[in-house]
Amino acid sequence: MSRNQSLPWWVEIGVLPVINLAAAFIVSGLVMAALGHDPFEALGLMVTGAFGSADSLGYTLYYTTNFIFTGLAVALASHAGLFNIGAEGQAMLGGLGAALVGLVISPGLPGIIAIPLAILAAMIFGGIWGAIPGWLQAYRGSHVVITTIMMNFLAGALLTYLLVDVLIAPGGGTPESRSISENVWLPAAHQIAQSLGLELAQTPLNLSLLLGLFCALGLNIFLWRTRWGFSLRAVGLNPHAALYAGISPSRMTVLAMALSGALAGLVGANEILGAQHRLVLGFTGGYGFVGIAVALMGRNRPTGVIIASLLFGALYQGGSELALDMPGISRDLVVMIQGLIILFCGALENIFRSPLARLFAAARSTRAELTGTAGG
Amino acid sequence: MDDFITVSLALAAGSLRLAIPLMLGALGGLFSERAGIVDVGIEGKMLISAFASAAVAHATNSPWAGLAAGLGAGIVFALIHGVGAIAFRGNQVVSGMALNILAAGLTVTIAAALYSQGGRTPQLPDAARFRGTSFAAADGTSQLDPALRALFELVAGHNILVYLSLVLVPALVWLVHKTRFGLRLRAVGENPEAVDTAGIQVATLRYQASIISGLLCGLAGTYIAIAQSASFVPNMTAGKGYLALAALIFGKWRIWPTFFACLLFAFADAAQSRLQGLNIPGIGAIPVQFIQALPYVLTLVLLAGLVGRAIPPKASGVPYVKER
Amino acid sequence: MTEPALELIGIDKHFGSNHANKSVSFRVQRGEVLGLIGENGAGKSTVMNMVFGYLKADHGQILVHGHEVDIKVPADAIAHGIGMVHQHFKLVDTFSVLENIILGSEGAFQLADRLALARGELAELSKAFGLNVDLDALVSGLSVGDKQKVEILKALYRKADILILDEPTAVLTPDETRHLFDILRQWRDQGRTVILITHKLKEVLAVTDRVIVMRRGAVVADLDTAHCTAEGLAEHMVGRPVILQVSKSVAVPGGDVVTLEHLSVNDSDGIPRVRDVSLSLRAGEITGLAGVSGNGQSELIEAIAGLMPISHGTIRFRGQDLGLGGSAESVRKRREMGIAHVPEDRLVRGLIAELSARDNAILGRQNDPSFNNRNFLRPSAILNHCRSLMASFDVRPSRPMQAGGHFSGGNQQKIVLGREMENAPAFLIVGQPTRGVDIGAIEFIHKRIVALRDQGAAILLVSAELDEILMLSDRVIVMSQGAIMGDIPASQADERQIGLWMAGDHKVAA
Amino acid sequence: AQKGSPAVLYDVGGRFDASFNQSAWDGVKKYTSETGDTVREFEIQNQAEREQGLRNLARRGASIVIAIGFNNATPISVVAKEFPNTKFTIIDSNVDLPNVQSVLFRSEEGSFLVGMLAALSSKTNEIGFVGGMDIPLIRNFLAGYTAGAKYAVPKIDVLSAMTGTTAEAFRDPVRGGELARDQIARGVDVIFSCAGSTNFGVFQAVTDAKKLAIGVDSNQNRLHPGTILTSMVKRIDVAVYQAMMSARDGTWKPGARILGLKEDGVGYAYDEYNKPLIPAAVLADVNKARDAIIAGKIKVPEMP
Ligand SMILES: Nc1ncnc2c1ncn2[C@@H]1O[C@H](COP(=O)(O)OP(=O)(O)OP(=O)(O)O)[C@@H](O)[C@H]1O
Ligand SMILES: Nc1ncnc2c1ncn2[C@@H]1O[C@H](COP(=O)(O)OP(=O)(O)OP(=O)(O)O)[C@@H](O)[C@H]1O
Ligand SMILES: [Mg+2]
Ligand SMILES: [Mg+2]
Repeated sequence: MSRNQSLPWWVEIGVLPVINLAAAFIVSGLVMAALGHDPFEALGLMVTGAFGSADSLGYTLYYTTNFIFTGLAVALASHAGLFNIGAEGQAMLGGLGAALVGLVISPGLPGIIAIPLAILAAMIFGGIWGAIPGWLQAYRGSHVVITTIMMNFLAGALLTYLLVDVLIAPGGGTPESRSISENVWLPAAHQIAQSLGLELAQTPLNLSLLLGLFCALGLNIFLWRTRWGFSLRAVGLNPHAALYAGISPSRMTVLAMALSGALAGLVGANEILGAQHRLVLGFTGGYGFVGIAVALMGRNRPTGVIIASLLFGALYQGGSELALDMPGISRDLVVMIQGLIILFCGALENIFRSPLARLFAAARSTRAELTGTAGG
Repeated sequence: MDDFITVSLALAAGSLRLAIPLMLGALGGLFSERAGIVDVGIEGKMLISAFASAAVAHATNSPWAGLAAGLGAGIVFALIHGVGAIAFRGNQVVSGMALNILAAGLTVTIAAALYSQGGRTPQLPDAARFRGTSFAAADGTSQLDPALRALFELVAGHNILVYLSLVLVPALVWLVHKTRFGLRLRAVGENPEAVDTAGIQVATLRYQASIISGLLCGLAGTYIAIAQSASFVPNMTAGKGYLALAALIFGKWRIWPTFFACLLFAFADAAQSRLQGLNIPGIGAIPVQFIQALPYVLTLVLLAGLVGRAIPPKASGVPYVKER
Repeated sequence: MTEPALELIGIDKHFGSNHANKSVSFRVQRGEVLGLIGENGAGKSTVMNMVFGYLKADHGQILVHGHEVDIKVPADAIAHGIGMVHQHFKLVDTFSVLENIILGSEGAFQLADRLALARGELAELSKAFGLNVDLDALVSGLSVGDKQKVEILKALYRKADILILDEPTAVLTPDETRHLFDILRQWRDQGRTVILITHKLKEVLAVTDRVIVMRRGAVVADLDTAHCTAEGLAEHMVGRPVILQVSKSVAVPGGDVVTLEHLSVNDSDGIPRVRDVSLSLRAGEITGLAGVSGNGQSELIEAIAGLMPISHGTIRFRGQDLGLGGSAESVRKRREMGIAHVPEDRLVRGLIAELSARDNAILGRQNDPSFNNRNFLRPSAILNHCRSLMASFDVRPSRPMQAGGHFSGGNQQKIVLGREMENAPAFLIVGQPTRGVDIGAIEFIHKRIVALRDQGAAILLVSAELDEILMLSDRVIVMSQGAIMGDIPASQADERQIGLWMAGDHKVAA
Repeated sequence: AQKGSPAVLYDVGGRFDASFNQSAWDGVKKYTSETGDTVREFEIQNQAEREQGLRNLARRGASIVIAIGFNNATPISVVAKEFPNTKFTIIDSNVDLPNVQSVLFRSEEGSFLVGMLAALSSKTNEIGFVGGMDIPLIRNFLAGYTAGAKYAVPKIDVLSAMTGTTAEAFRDPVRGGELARDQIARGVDVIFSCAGSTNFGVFQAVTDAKKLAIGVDSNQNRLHPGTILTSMVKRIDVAVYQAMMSARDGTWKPGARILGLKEDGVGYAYDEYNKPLIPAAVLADVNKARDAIIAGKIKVPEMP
């Protein structure tokens, strides 16, 4: 099928996704109209809400950052043939790691040491939370889908316990820790802009975005330019052949899950070090689950993940502005739109492929005929 | 001793009640995956059915109409997944996730528009639900020995959907293992080429499996909304679809083991709530969160210790493409 | 009676830009065995798949007993009495033999009665045709030969009137092949029609009445078998004269490279597969390991390659004990020592179908410093390596970025062979080097193996083709039930004696 | 919503949660119907939206921004500093800034009274408690409830269970129902449920078993007449209404407002739905205790 329906590359990556996206928005618009809302007004509000001002762009990019981390995490694991549903839990642990550094170790350290330390802790904590199911899969045969789901629940329980009984701010009535020391706060975008003499709206967007882009680049290099990545992909594609090539599928499984967990753990850096500045319940906000969709829509490629993250970041932010400005539209409608987008761009992406391919084939053959007769 | 019996019986009844939706969802997933279509969308199918059944039961005041709507909604969602996976050869995991997210948004949006109760449906009157007999409430039985009452509760106290589901399990085993359809179903999930060259339509078979999956997940959602509860509440499946998927894998894609995996999960869950507030002499009160984590720890330990490698149906997740 | 059983008129098929069948037309009569031959990729399977409804033709007509038929899906073909044994097994691994056979013709909705009925019919069939397979065995546990028998039984059970067999003998023993041909003759004599696709010209000459030769998608010859010779057929196929015999000089064996001492191997279920094998392999010599498939040859080479753990005994390479094996570590160590391995099944182990030829060209050598400096791969070095490999092994198309799975079987095999041989290994294990490969490619592959021997490598050759073993080896070893039955210089080998050893009859020390 | 109108930011669960958000919404309704003003409302979905929503509302020139729920404490302390000229009111937490008014409720006091009601209505001397999550806010209810029950019937047993450890805990009616059934099977005949929309499951199970339940935050009595013994109401509606009105007429003042029984900020609901369930003598007992608490003669513990 794919061979019969080859499309020019620019259609493949430029036109087809746009058509699919449009289809999702049309269906959403129909639902909206049926519910008595003006879909064009809503779309306009969403777009300006996501990109219309420096302020909204800041939020969009801030959400994007989270999705980049979880999307990369899921993508990395799936290159090793593993379906990591546990990014949510790994992110929670990452936040815990970062917060512990910020609460316990870092006071007194210079930021230049404290920040990397906290980021490292986020990666290590998340990595361990990923490596456990990885190990169970590799050496005990426990299916990683189940174990990562279980690890999500365990992470939730652990975090609640810690926040209620151990880390809770002294005298506080809210399950959140006291502020982490300021030397581990990641510089926010508006602060960086300020130091450059620019004025930017205050948003939670922070240095983590760069970290995310850096991770995407790093993952790209790792997967396609290193022997580790080569081995990891070999295991994911064909474990028998990998073993034949002297690559240990078990070890690669653990490694992939550990790295995947570490990436997911970086949500903790964005949220705890960059935005919340304290450990709070629920800071992962479902980003781990959306990361699955992000990775799949991004075709498990780092660049694809970045683009999909931006799309989802815009939806999150635009959706929240929409909910604020159009009474009667709630966030749930935006969730529905997300679902439709994933459906049309991911699962039903081939709906418009065949008609398009036919179009191009027809165009090509007429061109061939023309040149053919000219030549003959 | 008497007390112990009472508690055990009540625990068994609770486990059964909690196991039913898991089991139906897991069996729904089983049909889909045995046919070669990965089913991450159990949660979504359950949720949309929960909403449809509650809304229709409310409108018609009939639980049976609600059931029909629930099943219908399950089938519609299953077919969206089916069309994506079978006709358009899309990524099945993406499709499943899309269903979950779509259901979460769609149900609340429609419910909010229809009822203005924050995405809930109105409370159902008793006549519009599937109800069991509560022996704790029945006047004649209040004098009864508590153990006896608990026994009644366990054996006869459930609503009709529970019994229906329990009958369904052996019926499905028969369907999968003793019939032509079952043979073909199992074959198409392992090697669709074998089915195709044997003169059977792969797509038709897979659509049939999708519909059964939709029916079962629909039944699960209906049970949650109008038997176990009395209204739809946003996101009321609360992750049961994922747990069902876990049970399905735990049960290695086989019906009875999956059924027992669901019972185990449900038992751990039911036991968990009874253990809260437990005091261990010398250690003191166990934090609630640790007890709540118990079912999950238990699953991990069992998986790591007892259950061997789970091998999914070979063709699941791979679209069937003849010309490569 | 004069109407042909099957007639194809102007069948055309494109796969994308690949013109796989170019207006193919031919007829097959009732009571005829037709041979269909041609190089890899000539379009034989494609045209037959269209007759069976497994693929859909772009143009053309199919006539069955003189009537034009519209075959859209295999069900239509089956309804017209057409049966097909496919080149690649279409079996459900998790099913029993019986379940596989009745799939699609179960009769009633409930299985039980039908299964009992089928069991009876099949018992008769296997008796009549001498195809013995345990009906209750799981297909996953069967040897390839047995799987092939199941496929044949499947077709027989459906009582096909026109039977298409696509390379059915590739995995059968000579004896089984002879037996299959008896069956085919029986069928012909009953007035049925058989179309046989094969690469083995000997078979074509032995059993067919007429031969169709295809090249590059078109029919190039339609011949009476009685007037054919092997050389003539080969020339029709390839379009040039082919040397069917390997020309090789007499071996000049050097010292022992690999020694096995009392080697035993159990499979993962603990069942002994290799029993107490002692053997030494010498430099500059090709040792051919013959045997009916499933008699421990696979396990033996997997153990030597380090993929399977040994349960007993030792493996030494140049005197050094290689240890237990069975881990990625052990495989890597062996590769670094200069042991190369062409696995029996190229798509299970040898290649990663989804990776490009370029990546496949370094599979197993990903740690080699010439392809990476410490951690980072060197793309240009790898690409150059792949290009030169493709050139020296005549891989077609020579497109490094094409996915491994998109090459034809013969070319996949050349990629694997090239990768393993090109590094001048001291010891090469090579399993089924020419399975499913056309004669042009076979000729090439054989030459390369001999060339490697002449460079002084020790070579262990495992093949299900006795002809290949006899032609290529300097020394022949025969295995049966995990043990070595005989060991004899190839020059003294006699086919009958080897057949007895393969059947496990005598143990004769050489 | 024009400039200068008040704004409300609801917590997760939304304004129709039949619980504390809805109570706030009741206050909004009252305000709009009395003044004809519009009110800008925002329901949040995740942590980040708190700060963002508050900032947005303030930026759009709200006369006063009211945040419902303790989770907004930190976001409000950030945003209030950015908008020193905007008035902020936070419900259920204390933020000490010159432009923030904090409204706190003595939930334990109201819970004490419903605890008494539960104990005095129980025939089995076993009463139950279902909480959403094991967090201080919920423990606060449990503490008052237990103390009240023991005060009324010293030998009473209180069984307690928490629903879960994630945000789902507050919207899992199925598990709520199961917890209730379990407690009933163990002999409990009155259950106080403090778990957001999980309450619906609890109430249904209790209704099915013909036992008694106690609602929370809003007056939930009418949800299941005959089953809901009473509701422990927090007058968030009053607090919200007053904050808006005072902002409108210029009498709004920053600082902490602690609303207990004395201020009529908490209490138990008594209306036509539950009148038949509470005998006069019991009512008298409870009211006596209420006066004693107001007078400071009974000290209600804040934590178990
Ligand atoms: N499923 C397919 N998708 C795309 N192209 C195909 C497919 N099957 C075959 N082809 C193309 O059609 C040509 C004919 O292939 P076919 O399998 O019919 O060859 P063959 O004669 O059977 O060769 P062999 O002897 O190796 O079996 C091949 O060269 C290949 O390019
Ligand atoms: N999906 C595909 N996309 C592009 N080319 C393909 C694809 N599949 C097969 N081919 C081409 O088809 C040919 C191989 O087809 P096929 O696998 O049927 O080989 P074959 O000649 O029949 O080999 P074998 O003897 O091993 O069956 C090659 O030329 C390969 O390049
Ligand atoms: Mg072929
Ligand atoms: Mg072929």
